[in-house]
Amino acid sequence: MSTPLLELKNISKSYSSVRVLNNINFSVVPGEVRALVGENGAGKSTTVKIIAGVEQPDSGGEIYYNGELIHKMTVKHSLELGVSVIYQDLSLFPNLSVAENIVKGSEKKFFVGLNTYKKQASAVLESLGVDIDTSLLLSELSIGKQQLVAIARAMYSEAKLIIMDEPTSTLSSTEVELLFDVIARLKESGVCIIYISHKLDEIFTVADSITVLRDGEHIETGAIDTFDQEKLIKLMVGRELRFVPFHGTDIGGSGTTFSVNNFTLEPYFRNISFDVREREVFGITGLVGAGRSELAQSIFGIRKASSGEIFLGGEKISISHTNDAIQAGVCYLPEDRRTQGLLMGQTVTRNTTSANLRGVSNKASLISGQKEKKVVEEYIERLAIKLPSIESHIERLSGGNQQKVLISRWLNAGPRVLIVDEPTTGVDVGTKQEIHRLLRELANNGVFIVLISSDLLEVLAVSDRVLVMRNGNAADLVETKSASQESIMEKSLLG
Amino acid sequence: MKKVISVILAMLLLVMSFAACTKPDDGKTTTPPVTEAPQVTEPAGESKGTIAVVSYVTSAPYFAFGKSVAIKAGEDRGYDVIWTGTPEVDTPGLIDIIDNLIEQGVDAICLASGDTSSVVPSTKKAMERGIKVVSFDLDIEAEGRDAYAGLMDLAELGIPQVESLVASIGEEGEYAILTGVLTNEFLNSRIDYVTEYAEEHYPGLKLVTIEGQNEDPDEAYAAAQNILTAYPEVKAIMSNVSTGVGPISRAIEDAGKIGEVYACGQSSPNLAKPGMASGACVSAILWDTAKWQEWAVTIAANLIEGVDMPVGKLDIAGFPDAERIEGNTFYFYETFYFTPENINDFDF
Amino acid sequence: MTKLIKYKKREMILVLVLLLASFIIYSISPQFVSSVNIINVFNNNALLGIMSLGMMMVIVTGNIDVSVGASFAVCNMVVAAYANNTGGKNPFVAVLIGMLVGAALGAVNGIFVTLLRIPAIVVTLGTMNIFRGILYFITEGRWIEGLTGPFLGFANRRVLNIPFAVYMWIAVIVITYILLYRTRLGRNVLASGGNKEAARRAGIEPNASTLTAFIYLGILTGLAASLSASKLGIAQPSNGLGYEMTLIAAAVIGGTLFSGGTASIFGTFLGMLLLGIIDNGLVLARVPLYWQDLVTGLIIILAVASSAFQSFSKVRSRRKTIKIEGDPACQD
Amino acid sequence: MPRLNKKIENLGLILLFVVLFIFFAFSSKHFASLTNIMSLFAQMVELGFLTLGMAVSMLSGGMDLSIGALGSLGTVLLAVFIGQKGWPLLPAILLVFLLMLLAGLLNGFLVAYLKIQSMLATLGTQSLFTGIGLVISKGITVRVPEESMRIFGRHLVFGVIPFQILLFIPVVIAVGIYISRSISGRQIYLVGCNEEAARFTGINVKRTLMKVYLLSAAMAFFAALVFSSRISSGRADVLNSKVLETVTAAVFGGVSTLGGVGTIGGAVLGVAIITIVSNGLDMMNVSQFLQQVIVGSLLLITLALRNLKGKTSPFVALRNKVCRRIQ
Repeated sequence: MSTPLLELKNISKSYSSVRVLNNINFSVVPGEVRALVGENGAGKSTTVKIIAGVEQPDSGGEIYYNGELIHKMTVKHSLELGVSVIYQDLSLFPNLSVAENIVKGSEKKFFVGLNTYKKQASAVLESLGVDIDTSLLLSELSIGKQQLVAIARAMYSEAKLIIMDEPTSTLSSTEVELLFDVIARLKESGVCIIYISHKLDEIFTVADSITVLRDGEHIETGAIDTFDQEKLIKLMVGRELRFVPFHGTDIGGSGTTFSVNNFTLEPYFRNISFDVREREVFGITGLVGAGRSELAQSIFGIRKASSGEIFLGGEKISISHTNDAIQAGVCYLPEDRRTQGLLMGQTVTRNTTSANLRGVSNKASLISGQKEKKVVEEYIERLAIKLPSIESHIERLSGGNQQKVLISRWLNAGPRVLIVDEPTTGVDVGTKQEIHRLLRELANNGVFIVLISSDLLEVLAVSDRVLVMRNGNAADLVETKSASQESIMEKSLLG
Repeated sequence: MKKVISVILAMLLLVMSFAACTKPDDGKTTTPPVTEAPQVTEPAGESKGTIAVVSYVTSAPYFAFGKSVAIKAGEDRGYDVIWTGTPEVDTPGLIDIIDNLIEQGVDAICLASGDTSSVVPSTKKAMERGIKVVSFDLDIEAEGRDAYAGLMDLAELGIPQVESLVASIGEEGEYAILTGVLTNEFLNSRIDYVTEYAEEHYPGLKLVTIEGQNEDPDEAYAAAQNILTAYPEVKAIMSNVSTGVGPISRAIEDAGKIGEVYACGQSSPNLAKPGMASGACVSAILWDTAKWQEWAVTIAANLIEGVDMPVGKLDIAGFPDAERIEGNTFYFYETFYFTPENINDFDF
Repeated sequence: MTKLIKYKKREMILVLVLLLASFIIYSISPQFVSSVNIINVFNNNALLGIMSLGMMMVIVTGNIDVSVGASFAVCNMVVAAYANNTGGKNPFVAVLIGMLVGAALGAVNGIFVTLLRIPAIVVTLGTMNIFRGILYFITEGRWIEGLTGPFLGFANRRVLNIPFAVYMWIAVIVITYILLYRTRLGRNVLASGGNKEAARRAGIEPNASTLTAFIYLGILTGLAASLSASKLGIAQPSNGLGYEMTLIAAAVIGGTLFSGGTASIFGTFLGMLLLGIIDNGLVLARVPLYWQDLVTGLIIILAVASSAFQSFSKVRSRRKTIKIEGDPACQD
Repeated sequence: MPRLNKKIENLGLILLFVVLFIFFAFSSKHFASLTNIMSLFAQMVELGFLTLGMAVSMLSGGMDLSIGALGSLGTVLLAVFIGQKGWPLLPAILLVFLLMLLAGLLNGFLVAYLKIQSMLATLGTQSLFTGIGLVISKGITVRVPEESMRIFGRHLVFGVIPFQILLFIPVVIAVGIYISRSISGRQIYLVGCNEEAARFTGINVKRTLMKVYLLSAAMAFFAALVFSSRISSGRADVLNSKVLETVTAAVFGGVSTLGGVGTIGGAVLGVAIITIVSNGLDMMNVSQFLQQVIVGSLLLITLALRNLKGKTSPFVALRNKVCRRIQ
């Protein structure tokens, strides 16, 4: 066994009394592809940040690189040692050119040769088999292409250890194939890769060994063949848990529907029509860029669809601004929680009541503190939100609790239609279950639910019918009882 | 709790910094060789009262030069002198300072205001409290002051400027005026007198334009250059403020128009020296701004002491041709005509 | 060519506005296009032009400096005092001293912003009063005049009929271009302005970029102040009043965004030129004195409104996610 | 916990005000006289009205630099209508109020509909409003006869209390309730915090920003009303020098320049502290130049201390960094 490239010895980490990592020990050797798996909140991101030097472990933790003890792993130090991280949010520079993004962080000279960068960047992209014009601004690329730029950046820095955090979340399957060849090539040249992903099938195709983390503790590390999917999920979740299907019963009860007729907004989507029956959760899925969020935003009034009507319970409603939508009872939980949903720097109370201020104000239309307090406490209890106090700032809460606050914001607005866009990204499994149960409960109480999600397992388990979108067109409408994950994926790719 | 402690901490720091600055400053940081006159002077004997000298822009050299002279004049008469005013043009600030002086119960306020009427309500309040109000530099409305310590009649003040223009370019030709802040009434009224007097006495002189600069030498330089290009035949640029001639002369020198175009009008002697040396300026006028403040303090002291100052010729030490005109107006008629020959025996 | 048009749309609109304004002025007074006047316009805006590039660097890091007028006055007086005492013998040393003092004042701002983590506009609001107050207190409003020797007027010495100050402006434009586009330091400033968290993860210390930007603005202010003292032979403590607003206007009209990350040297140059042409044009076009402020205001609004139309399509959301380091919320 | 936090912060400011009051009362015998206290509060009114307007525009994430120039324009218009044209008080005041709201609409249009950065748009309109004032008044201070506008700035109710304080207090309460309790007031906070998220939660951002700049124009009107009566005249640039002072006062009172954080009560306390400092220092005859230095350092000290809560103090962080480098 060659000396381990990186060894973590009893690494712990806690943030103001919340213990996030509890005495992690594992090591990786050059030329190995190690999958790091675990649910959200299991401590994967923190481990990555400690290896990359962005965070420091609590005292007592030791990091060995090529066998020697690293006293203080700072960001600069880890970059010099050849650690390169592809973060989930890509952490690139939208205002710089592609060439610069690839080179950033590992330039040697003080003076910068933009054209030498261009040449080097194009060379790396060629070796990746990707052709992107390196003089373009990064913000002009699609998210998928940006992901490839992040990968090229890691390769350019001749990293010995590359950590990939959810690298395929925005890639098409052809691009995923490409990534796997690159990983294979890197492996042969002795580069060690730590691969983090939720997609178990990917892990079994690319990883040599797996380390499982759960609730901040190291559970088990072993070669790939000592695992199968069943055992892995059991280790990850620690209890028998499969997506409990929440399919509805006697759908279409009194026949009233929420229907959308040939909605069009070039270049995002064109003549999309669907209707949601009573007590039904209607799913919409498809790859990134299929136009799902843009469709939802035009229904909700953020964007102006060029044509199409909306009918709710039979009568036509016209929405030109988000306020009209909310008055008519149409609510939308946005996809990008950080910039479109959360009101950072404001209290949990203000985030909860922001959509229905009239509801918490007294006769003189002045907001009354007690009413707000009552409303917030009601939802904290109903959705079991864990938070220090209702007056604390929203950014102090964990991802799952933040999402629950946003959901309670829309419940407080008395929705007749609730469109949720990727409701469970970055949310721990427990909260995911609760959100699914809540959606089904709302549907049963007469709220028309539209679930937009690219997580096929979730779409299959929760929605009754699924509209598959591809490049802005309605590819197919599928009954979830009879469909399987493979058939839906196939439709969203080939159409 | 930590919050409240931090606020108290802030106050302690604050108190210490006040204490440091109210004591006559000992061992301050490097003080250049400027005569360090502390604000409030305590003459040996019992002081006869306090005279405040307030000006509307204390950072302008026009007023700053007069500070030590005004304080000394007050001391000689046995008064404490408070020399203050707003650093930059700030009318609300100026009025607050006047109100605070009233509350302090000063005996007299000598005031140079930016315009004739904005301070009148405050000065009337002072007069009701028995405080003597003497306006200087720009006279304010008569009901708002006990006396105007002036140099000469405003109309006549325009005359030396025109004389300086005629001395530079003769009785024909185009000339431009470069003035200061546009809302300063002392400047605006003087421009009117200049143009009236010029039309009356020298019809050959033609005013082509009036341009503004906010007492910023760079802006004055640029304005002068623009005038030179916009009006190729202009013969002279008359400065309506004491800081204008310096930059105007530089502009004329750099445009290579020495001898063709002349800087003239108001200027403090030191600023005119380079221009006179290079020939860009052959005549400038001004008055002794420091002496003007001394004149105001003298009048104020006389008013406090009830010295009788009949209409007509007055004999006041240091002011040979002082005179009182009806309407509580006092002039001391001392203007200077600077020429390349006599410029060097002035230094302010 | 298409990339240039698409990418530099804002600057194109600015050029159009400039040409329009020039044409109007030209039609009223033909001397506007005379070589003398054009050189005058450049010469009179060279000092502010030099400083506007420094202000652009500060705004790129997502900060603002309103104490630049006060720093200008301090450097102006210090340089003039030195030149006065040494008879203006060595202008080079005088300019160096000006730049050092400017750098020191810039460093003070930079340290306060990075260390105390207070918004830059508030820090510089405080230092503006402190610098100006101390300068007034020490100089008590006295000015320094009658500078002599080689120091006097070297800023106006003309080579090929172009004043030295204009060459300095061009030199600073080139230096800023190299600094921003050709050195790692400049790229890091742009990077940390664009995505602060990503910059930290790439080993770039965002605070270092902020400090660099403030010191660079300080150096340029010192340079401009020394040129002013040499050009006029006078220095007074109430110099530089209101400079900060003009500099911010020039940089932002040119396309530098307050949210940081985007900057345009050519745009800032055009912004300054536009403001310069307005001042010059008002005199040449014989606009009566009292109408000048009104015309200036209208032109600024028109220039800004037209470039706002151009970026109407992009919904520019101000990403103001307040990130608290090492907080459980950032775990997901 | 911004509300609780803001309560402590405002308490701290009140405490600071009281301590300053006591300090000045001891250090100068004229300070504590009834007339000076009344004149102290009267002096707060103009800066107070302008700071209310500035605080509201800062809460919405912008900064209305044209508020001073608009106020000056207001004094010119009042002086022209009442002084030169001799209109009776009420119609003149109403007309000027409407004209200034029109100016506020222009600011709102530039920022909300054309999406121009607030600081830059109001920089343009500042020079525009001053220009309009100059054209109307030809640069001369327009006189108003002594008696006609006496009530707003120079009238002592019961011979003691300046009328403008009785005008200022209700306006502060009204704006305070509007901002902290009313629906559109809450929407101003949310827009200032994150414009995009506010749009997603159903707030009409354009209409909210229009309200902000109308309110700011209304505050400029009140300042113009009081000040033109106090100087019984109007001048095109008389209040322009106050703009940066209002930002200092608002920031001192806890209003953040990033938007979404701060209270009206805090901003008014900021004004009170800045006014008492300048009044008190005047009483102690401290040079105006030094007063500028003191206000500047007071701002930095308070902001630095306010930032220290919770986080390790920067000086400690610096020390650690240095030690790490030495090892």
